[in-house]
Amino acid sequence: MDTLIGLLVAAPLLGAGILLTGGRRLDRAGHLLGTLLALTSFVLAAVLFADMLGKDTGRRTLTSHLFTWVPVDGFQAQVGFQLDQLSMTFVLLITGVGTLIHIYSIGYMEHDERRRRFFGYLNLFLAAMLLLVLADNYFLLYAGWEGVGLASYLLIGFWQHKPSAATAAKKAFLVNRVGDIGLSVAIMLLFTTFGSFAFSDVFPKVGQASATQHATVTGIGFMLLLAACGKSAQVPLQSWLGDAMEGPTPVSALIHAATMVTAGVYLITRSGAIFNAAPDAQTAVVTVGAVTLIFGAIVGCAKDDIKKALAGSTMSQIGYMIMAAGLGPIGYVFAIMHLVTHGFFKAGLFLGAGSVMHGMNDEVDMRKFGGLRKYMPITFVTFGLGYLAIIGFPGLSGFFSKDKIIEAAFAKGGTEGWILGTCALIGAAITAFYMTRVMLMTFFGEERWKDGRTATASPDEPSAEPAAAHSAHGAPHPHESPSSMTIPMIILAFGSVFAGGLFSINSAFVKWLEPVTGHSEGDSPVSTGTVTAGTMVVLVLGVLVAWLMYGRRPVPAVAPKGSLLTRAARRDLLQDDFNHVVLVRGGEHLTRSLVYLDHSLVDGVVNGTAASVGGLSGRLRRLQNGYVRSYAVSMLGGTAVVVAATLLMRAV
Amino acid sequence: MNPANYLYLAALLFTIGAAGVLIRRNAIVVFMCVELMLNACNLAFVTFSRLHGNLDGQVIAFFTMVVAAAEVVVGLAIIVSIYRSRHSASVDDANLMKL
Amino acid sequence: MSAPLMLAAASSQTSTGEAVQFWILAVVAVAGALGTVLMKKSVHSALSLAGTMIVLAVFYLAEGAYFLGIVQIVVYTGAIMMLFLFVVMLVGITAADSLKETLKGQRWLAALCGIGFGILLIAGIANASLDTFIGTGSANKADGGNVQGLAHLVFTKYVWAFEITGALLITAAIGAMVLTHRERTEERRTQRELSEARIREGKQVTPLPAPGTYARHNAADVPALLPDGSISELSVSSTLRERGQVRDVSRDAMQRLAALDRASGEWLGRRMPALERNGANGNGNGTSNGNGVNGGNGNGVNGANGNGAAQVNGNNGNGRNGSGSAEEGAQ
Amino acid sequence: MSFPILTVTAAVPAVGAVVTAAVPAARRSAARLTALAFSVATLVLALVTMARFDTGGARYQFTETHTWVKNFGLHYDLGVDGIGVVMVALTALLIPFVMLAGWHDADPLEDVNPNRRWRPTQGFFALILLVEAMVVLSFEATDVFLFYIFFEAMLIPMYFLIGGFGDRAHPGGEEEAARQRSYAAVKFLLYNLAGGLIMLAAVIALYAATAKQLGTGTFSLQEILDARAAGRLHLVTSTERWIFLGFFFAFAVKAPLWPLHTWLPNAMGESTAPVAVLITAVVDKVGTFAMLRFCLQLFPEASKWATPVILVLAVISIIYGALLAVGQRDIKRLIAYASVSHFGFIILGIFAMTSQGQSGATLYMVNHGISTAALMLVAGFLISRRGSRLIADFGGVQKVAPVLAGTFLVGGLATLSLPGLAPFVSEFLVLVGTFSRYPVLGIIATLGIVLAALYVLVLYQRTMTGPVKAGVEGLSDLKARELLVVAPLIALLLFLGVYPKPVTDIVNPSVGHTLSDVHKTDPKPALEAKK
Repeated sequence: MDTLIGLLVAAPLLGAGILLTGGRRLDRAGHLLGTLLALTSFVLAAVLFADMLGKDTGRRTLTSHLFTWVPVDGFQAQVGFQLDQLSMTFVLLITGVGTLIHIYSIGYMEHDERRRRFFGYLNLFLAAMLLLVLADNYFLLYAGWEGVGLASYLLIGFWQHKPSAATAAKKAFLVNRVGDIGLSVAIMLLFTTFGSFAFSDVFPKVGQASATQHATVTGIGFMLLLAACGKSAQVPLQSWLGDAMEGPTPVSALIHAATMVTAGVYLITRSGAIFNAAPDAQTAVVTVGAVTLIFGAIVGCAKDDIKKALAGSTMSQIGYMIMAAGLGPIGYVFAIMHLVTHGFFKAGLFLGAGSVMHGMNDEVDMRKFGGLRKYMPITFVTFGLGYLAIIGFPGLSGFFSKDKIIEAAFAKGGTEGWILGTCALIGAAITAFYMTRVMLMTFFGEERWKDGRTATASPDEPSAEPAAAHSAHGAPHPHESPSSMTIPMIILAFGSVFAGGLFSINSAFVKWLEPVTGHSEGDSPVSTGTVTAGTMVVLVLGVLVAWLMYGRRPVPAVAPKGSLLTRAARRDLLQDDFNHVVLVRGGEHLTRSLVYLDHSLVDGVVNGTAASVGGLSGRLRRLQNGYVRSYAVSMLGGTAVVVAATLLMRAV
Repeated sequence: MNPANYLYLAALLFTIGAAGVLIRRNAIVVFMCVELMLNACNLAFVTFSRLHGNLDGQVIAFFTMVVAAAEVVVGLAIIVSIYRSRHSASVDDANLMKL
Repeated sequence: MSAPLMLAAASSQTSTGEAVQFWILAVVAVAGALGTVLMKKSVHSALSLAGTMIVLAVFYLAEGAYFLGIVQIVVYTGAIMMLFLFVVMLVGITAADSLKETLKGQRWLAALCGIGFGILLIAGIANASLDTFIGTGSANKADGGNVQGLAHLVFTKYVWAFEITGALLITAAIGAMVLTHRERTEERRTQRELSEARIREGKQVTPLPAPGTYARHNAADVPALLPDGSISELSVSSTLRERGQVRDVSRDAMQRLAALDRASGEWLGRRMPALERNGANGNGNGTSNGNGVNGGNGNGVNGANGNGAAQVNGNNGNGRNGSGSAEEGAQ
Repeated sequence: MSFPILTVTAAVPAVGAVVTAAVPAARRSAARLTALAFSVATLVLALVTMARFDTGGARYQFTETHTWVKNFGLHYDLGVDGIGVVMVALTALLIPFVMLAGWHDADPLEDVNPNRRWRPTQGFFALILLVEAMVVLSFEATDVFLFYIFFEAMLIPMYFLIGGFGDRAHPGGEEEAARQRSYAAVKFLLYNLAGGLIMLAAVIALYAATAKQLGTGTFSLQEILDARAAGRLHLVTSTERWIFLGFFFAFAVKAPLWPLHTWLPNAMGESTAPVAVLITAVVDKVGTFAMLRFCLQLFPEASKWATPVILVLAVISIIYGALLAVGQRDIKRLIAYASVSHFGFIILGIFAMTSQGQSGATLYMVNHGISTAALMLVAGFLISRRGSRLIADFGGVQKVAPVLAGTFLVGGLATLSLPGLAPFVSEFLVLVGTFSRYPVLGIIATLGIVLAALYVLVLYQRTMTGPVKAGVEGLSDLKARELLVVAPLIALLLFLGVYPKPVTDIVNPSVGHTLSDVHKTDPKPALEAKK
């Protein structure tokens, strides 16, 4: 059984290796191979899952140690896997959704000449992500952590000929690197504090560590939070996610909605022991979560680009999870639960969006959609189910998970509890609003794409999505996507409908994860009923407002100027501009001045010395005038000096 | 009188000779000044031999004279040949001893 | 010799006679040395140096270094200084270098170093304890005479150095020969060839004019006079011309001529203005030419056996000469 | 006595240099193959040495010692510890790739007639072999003076390699290129000579000091260490510090450490890519290696005394080099400044005085050698194709030469130390080692990894991605020979990134010895410390 864990990672890694080095001869079968290997690892996961269910709760954790990676005496980095319920959940999600998206991509990337490479990257991502969640120590986790970063870099920049894509990829990687500083510093702190960074060594000791050096543990917590912010696009490191939508839609679905961006949540939940020991860190976590969930929601409201709108929503949903994870044992389980359900419906939504774009010559501006429901029914239905799920429509999976989080927020207790709860509710309202907006602008209303204004952007930015390659530019003629694309959507739709309910049947999910994360019912000042009711109210409110704004009145095909807030939100609440002004510009000036200094000062000193020596020797040379008598003078002077010296010596 | 005065005189002559070497431009005069210096040395030697009561000083002075003679012979020959080649006996006209 | 004996032999004062002699001759020696350095003409330098050397010889004798004293006179004053004089003559007596300094700061540096060095030497001697001396008497007596003593040393203790100096002297002699010897490369041209060459060149086919023609002098340095009374440079040997030792007598020759005419005119009782004018003319010419020549050789006149020249034309021409030489000096 | 494998390892390339130089002018390919054969032979020998190195055994192994000049205590002492053997292996490993990459670099532009006795190709390869011999010897020498000799002698062939076979592609045109080239060569020479002379003074001072205390002065590392161990030798603090500074200055110039780094960008920028690799990946390593072997072992107290300053300088190098790399317009200079940053990491690790730091530093030397070689050589192929070094002249290469772009990316990712590639391990070790003793410096140094990502990705984006620039369309993809150069390096990067154990096992014991020399032990984990 244990060996299977290794294979779990190995399968997609193998795929990546073959596909990336295989050369052109693999072009025909490459995508199938990639998909097959993804499927293999899903099957393995399923087997392991079945096996795990077979065992009783206490002894479900599997571990397998492969080899020692970096042995330098105190510092022993192992390559070892640990498969417990938490990892299992992720493995299933990753391999499952991953496989679906592989299948989807077969259709979606059909006309891209570099499809083989695309699947290679996807496999690489699967391998890295699995490594991340299976690692039994932080160092190996870090490897996976950076691995997914690389995969996301490669996939965002997949259409490298688009400068925007290349820039977005670079940005994503850099911002993630900032987060990685957090993780690496955290590992160093762990090493210097505990002498190890393996989960099994660290977590038991955290308790007494927090007694002796509380500050360090809190510091570790903060560093892990920084890492999580980077990877999960939380404020203040969220800016990359929006741009990441430059990547192909399946990538957005898999990496930037379902799996990778949730790595932060995984990290925090995994490090639950540390956070439980560092309440200040937890406060920071919930704050970040709450801020991001509002922030993302607001951004989501303003975007006209359907993928960017969804990206905003992703941000805010992850905000929910982070907040929940920050709540401690009350929230961990629900964080993960929401993560899984979100994985389903958000992936579904993205795939739906992709399908819509597929039919609309890669148009992403929702203002140029409208009334598509009769042209692409399947997409409409699946997308609609995803929509209902995300706004937390009763009975769908989103309802259960999000509701639980809101309850947990209140259950935190005290004013903190109230604040968080309110934030969560507001978030829910806004979620309902912007998702309804997306829904209405895309599938309802009059067909704004009819008036010939074609989608595909100006020639200087050539069409990104290959789907457009076969559809003649001109008035788009919406059509349903091929089955290879619709089937995954349908499956995901099922997931987004039933997953939540399934998990909540006599709180199966809680029981499942409890042994790993622990669970405690907080003492909520408000009853579950009231919370649910409140949720329903704000939900209806949000939907209603959205319908009033976009359902009743026709949607202008050109974005109106909008209020100050709207304009700010369209620009990611100016946070991006802030980065640009402070970091990019500042950095440019700094480097330029440094280059100048290095040339003029550091190098100048040296060259100056050289020049002065040259000048000096020139002067001395003039002293060599060739006149015997002046030489004689110097001789006599020298003799005089010698005599004087001798006399002095004798005198002394 | 103390024979040391001879030494003072020798020192004085030597210095004068040296100054002459430095000041004069005519090679021949320069040479004469060199001779003067040599003679000053000789005087010192002789005086020393007197002070110490042995003749070694005189012997040295004797050798000095011989060497001086040889030197003068060669030196003057050089001067003559230089004068032939460049019609001047001024040491400043031969300033090729530089980079 | 052993310390007590030395002390016994040691005395601290010389005889008064020697003292007196020293104080007188030392002044002379220093004066000679200064003369060597400061005299403008190398001949004078040489002579004053010779003086110094003789004084030194006397000192040697006084100090009991009889052999050296004689050698000093014979070798130095006799041989070396004469050699110097030869060379001076060879290179040109009158090619005296002006004492004007050409190198910047050379003189100051020289003075500084010289004085400093002198002070140092004197200081060195002063703080050496030289209050007593033994004197050469005993040493001279030891071998029965100064010469024997020296010989004894030279051929025993210093024989090696002696041999070396011998070798050195030979080398020097050969060196001098090599340096001064000039190899004749081409065949000497015969008189015939020379005359042919002269005719080929076409200038000065006839022999050069002899010096002294019409000049009432026939010394080698008196140029012949041309019909207009000016001198003919060609009649004087080029060496003299080089040295500027041409003695110009054109003016007083013309004056004598004029005087003769005047006298004869008075005696005949007729006046001849034309001739006077003519004479004036010639005079003018003569003076102008003479000026040129005098200006040219003024330095020479003062430079060589100058007083002789001064006697010859101690008139206003000489004044010009003086000014001319002054200019020379200034140049 | 046993087979003198160390001498032979050094002798083979030396002989090879002579033989290669003797190849007649017309037979260029013959010269190339000869040189390559000799370098490969050296590699084999080095690997054999590494394989036969007994990790549990004595500190210095395969030692050879012969008295050279008795009166001056000069010995011909060779010997390698774990660090030395690894460095020798690295050198021997890189040279063949350098040669393959520079296969045609030195060929005369116009086809010269064979009877002309002008043969740059022979000279080029002979010089490379000569450098290899010198470097190997300086890694092996355990006599201070012997080391000094090779440390200096290595400059001469390098000088000619830089000045004589420089990069012909220069924005300023042919003669500007020549001027820059000679400037760079002279700068390189003067900098290193200055360092070397100061070191010479220090070496002599060391001799005098030992002579004063031991009676007979010696240059032998072993003797000095023994004497100190026996307590017979104890340098006066001030003396020790001065001598240490003398040594360290030379090594810091060679390494190069800020602010003595300015010769590196010129030298690497103006020389051809293979020579640049030779400079940064092989020659400069001698500096850092010598810090580890001589500074720490000979002057433990002074090293500890100087540590704070050196660490700060190292951190400055890291950040400064990275920032300047971001600001460069010239690919090669960018890589050069990146190297400055990396050398900062190495020195940081050495003077952190922890086993992680020093093992990491040693590993870093190896990994940096390989990764920079990969990146620089690919960059060289790119530059020689386009005939320009300016980043601005490239763009969209990925479209026309995907393999080239891919290898370039891998090299870049190695440079920014991505996990799974070799440099990550060493860099993290250095950081951990530093952090465990100097947390603040550790954190500042960690910022370096972001900057590294910045300059690498910016370089990649500007050159490889985006629409295809004019002048790039024609670029051909990597040829077989070039792949033969790059592929093994990348494979090695991957292998060492996943399984560095073979190297660390050899290095760790030696690092332990060095640490015991300076009487330092790793700080205990805070938790145990508290208890």
